[in-house]
Amino acid sequence: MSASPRPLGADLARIAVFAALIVVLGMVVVPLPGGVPITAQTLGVMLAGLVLGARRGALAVLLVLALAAIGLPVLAGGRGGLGVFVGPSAGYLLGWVAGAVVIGLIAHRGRFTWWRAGLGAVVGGILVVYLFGIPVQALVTGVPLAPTALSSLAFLPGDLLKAAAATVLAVALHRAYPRAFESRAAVVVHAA
Amino acid sequence: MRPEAATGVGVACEGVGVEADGRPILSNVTVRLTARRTAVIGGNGSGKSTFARLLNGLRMPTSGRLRVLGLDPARETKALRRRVGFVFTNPEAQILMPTPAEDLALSLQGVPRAERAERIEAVLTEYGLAGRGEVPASGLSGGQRQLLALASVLVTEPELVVADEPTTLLDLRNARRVGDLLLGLESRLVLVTHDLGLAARCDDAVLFEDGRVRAQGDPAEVIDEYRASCA
Amino acid sequence: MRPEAATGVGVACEGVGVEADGRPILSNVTVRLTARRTAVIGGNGSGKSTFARLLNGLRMPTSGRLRVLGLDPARETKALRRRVGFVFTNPEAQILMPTPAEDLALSLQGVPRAERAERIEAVLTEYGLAGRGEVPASGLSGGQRQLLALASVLVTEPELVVADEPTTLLDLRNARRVGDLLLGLESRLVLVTHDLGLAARCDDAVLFEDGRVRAQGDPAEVIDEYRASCA
Amino acid sequence: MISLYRPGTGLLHRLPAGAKLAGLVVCALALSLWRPEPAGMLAVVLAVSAMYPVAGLPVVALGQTWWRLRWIVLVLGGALWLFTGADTALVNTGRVVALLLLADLVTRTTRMGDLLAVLERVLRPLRRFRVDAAAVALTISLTIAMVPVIAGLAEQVRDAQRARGTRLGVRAALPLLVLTMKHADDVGDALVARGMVR
Ligand SMILES: Nc1ncnc2c1ncn2[C@@H]1O[C@H](COP(=O)(O)OP(=O)(O)OP(=O)(O)O)[C@@H](O)[C@H]1O
Ligand SMILES: Nc1ncnc2c1ncn2[C@@H]1O[C@H](COP(=O)(O)OP(=O)(O)OP(=O)(O)O)[C@@H](O)[C@H]1O
Ligand SMILES: O=C(O)CCCC[C@@H]1SC[C@@H]2NC(=O)N[C@@H]21
Ligand SMILES: [Mg+2]
Ligand SMILES: [Mg+2]
Repeated sequence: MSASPRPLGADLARIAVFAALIVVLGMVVVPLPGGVPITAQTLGVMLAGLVLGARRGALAVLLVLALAAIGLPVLAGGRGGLGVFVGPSAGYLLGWVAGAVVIGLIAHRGRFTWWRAGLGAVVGGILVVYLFGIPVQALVTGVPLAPTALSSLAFLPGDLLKAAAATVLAVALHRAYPRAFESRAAVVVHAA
Repeated sequence: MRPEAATGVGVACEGVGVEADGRPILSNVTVRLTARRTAVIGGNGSGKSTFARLLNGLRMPTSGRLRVLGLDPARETKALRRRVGFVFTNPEAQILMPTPAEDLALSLQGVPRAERAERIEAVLTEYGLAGRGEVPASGLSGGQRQLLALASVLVTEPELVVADEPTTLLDLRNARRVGDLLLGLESRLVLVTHDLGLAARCDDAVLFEDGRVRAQGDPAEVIDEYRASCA
Repeated sequence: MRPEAATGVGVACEGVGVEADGRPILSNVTVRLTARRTAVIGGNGSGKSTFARLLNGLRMPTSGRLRVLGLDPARETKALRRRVGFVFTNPEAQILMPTPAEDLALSLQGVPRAERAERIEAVLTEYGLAGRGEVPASGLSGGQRQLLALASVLVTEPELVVADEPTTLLDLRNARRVGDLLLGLESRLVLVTHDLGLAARCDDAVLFEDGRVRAQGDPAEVIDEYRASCA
Repeated sequence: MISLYRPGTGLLHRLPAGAKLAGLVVCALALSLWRPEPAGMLAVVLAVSAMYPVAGLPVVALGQTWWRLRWIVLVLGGALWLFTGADTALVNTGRVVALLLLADLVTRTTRMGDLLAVLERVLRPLRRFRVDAAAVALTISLTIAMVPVIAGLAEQVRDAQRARGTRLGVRAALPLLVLTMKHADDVGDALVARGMVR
């Protein structure tokens, strides 16, 4: 979203539509009592990085956070509002943005292959997200870091499955609709 | 066991109603479809799609009694889905696999592996898609995509085919091809359509209006009634 | 300055070609559109949409010379887009804002704030959407959505309206309403359509086939030629 | 999508959005630096709760929020008790609850448009880094408009699968992804055609 030149339509639309997809994925949710739910939105975050790349993927995630901030129930289980940014899951939300960047950087480096996608999903979509999420959760709740990290292991099986799913899906999308991965210039042919 | 199917009643609706958000979408629908090919017509929002979706359990009646091929959709959903094929307007949503061959394979899961590849080749050829089995499905033209969607449904040999405006996005030639294909089926057909020319070629027609059946009978007469109601 | 516009040539194409992925989509298209309302017809994949998209610079020719309202789309894209309105098939993609009023406001950005609300009310009423300005656009019926999409384009008072199959998803009544609206416009109209009844009501018609212009002239004759080519 | 904002005319409703946000940030900082006795924290939680009726919000709203926080109170409180003892458990749980209640207060009393305006104002200085605040606002509205459309696409895909009697698991998301990306391209075209972007 740069000032001048103005953003290209295709770019902007993909960011917005992908953000909408992440919101829709929020309808799949397993609430956990600790205040940090298991949510299919992390699958959406991984896909955003894999399909849109670092910059646009991160912007799509930021957009979801902006919607939450202005009071829309866009997060898992219809939550939203400013509360999520001061609650136990705030760090994970930040981690989503950083994660999308890392995923994009890894997966879009060179030819798109399943192992790059998988590596990106695990490193960016799990490692980086936890790196932000766990310390902030410990900070907010006042529970020491070690037990917080330990309790977060509950997410790991699900997140590994989601990383696998994101990889399979991104590779399949690459076959089914290769245009989705193309840069904007190829999508809208513009005058100089 | 299935007296209705035996006596040739494909669909029997008695006082069927459907509600959504407390608002009635279908009210007191009572029809018996006995003809081989039935056209369903009516304006936007009149309830045609809702009616079509009742027929394979995508939607359940909130009141009344419904039997499709003698089965109760609410209790025998699985058996019903096996015997009823559904074709949607938008082929994009119903092509579930990246390539045509894989999409057909999904429908042919019951067929032994060795046979499957051959069957797929044969079907692709039959539907004018020879040699396109391995290309991305998104690279097919609109008409080809709808033909593939159709093929993936018909290859399972359903006893009843329900099609919800399958020719809307097609040109003259493709619309005719898909229309001919559907009307030429041996199985029963319920065809929701805005194409009155196609509706006229069915054996029976039902006209919906505001969630009610306004008329049923000879397609030519029902179509005239529809036209009159729009004027 | 704009001799062509002055002499009534809306669109002038000379040997225009468009390629994608090294494959020609349009080849050597040479047409002059001088009539007020031109229908563009042809089979799926024949290049109609590609041609339509040339007219407001959504797509650029890879060869040949193109002038729209006397402007060169490649160099005067911005001016062109202001003077050409584009209506797509699927209203869901072109309604960009959550509610009808906001969507109209987006088109009316140039109008002073005080006037805007009034204009929006007037337009909503004109298009049969009175009182629905603040409901989510997703809650409108298919016909209402297409009317809103149309309103959002026409409210900018374009000199040329390009519509790519705007009635495909509509029922008889809504299709007629949208068709009447478009054909009744004072501005120029290029109407891509599979609805040959609608095409027949235009002043001129162009038939595409395999990326080439196969015929241009009196709609009745061009339509006959299209029908013959499909048989 | 319905905003969590609840219309009203109370004191908090009339306060400018920027002031409320700034207040929230200050409170968050203060609460995280302050190490009070359990009694002090209890007083803070009660005071924040009391702001609900003061702001003109119905008592039901307060009840709802507390009810949503019940697990956090129980589980977090329990865990803290285990790891750090009763006093710290009370103070830390109280801090989290107070903050969540405060944030919820701001969300419930501030119109979406006002928060958007604040966001735009915050972004304006970023113009130098080529961030266009107006484009951000447009994109936010666009996303809100697209949520029901994408939800509709998801429903279409789910129906198609059910109709074909197949269970694809996560692979079900593939047609949804394809549809979504195609839809994005159509929206991009519309944005360009309607002159919103280059
Ligand atoms: N899930 C739902 N919730 C609420 N309303 C619904 C739902 N599904 C359909 N409707 C409403 O029910 C009515 C009938 O819809 P239906 O899709 O059956 O019409 P249709 O005859 O198929 O129209 P079209 O020709 O536009 O396809 C419409 O007013 C629609 O808005
Ligand atoms: N960006 C693109 N890349 C590659 N091929 C393309 C592209 N856009 C269109 N085509 C191809 O160009 C041809 C013409 O497409 P176009 O959409 O103009 O046809 P149409 O006449 O509008 O068809 P329909 O009636 O189905 O809308 C088709 O074969 C299409 O697959
Ligand atoms: O909705 C929120 O407030 C944010 C939820 C954060 C969930 C985190 S992200 C990593 C981990 N995996 C999950 O499925 N949930 C957590
Ligand atoms: Mg319908
Ligand atoms: Mg087209």
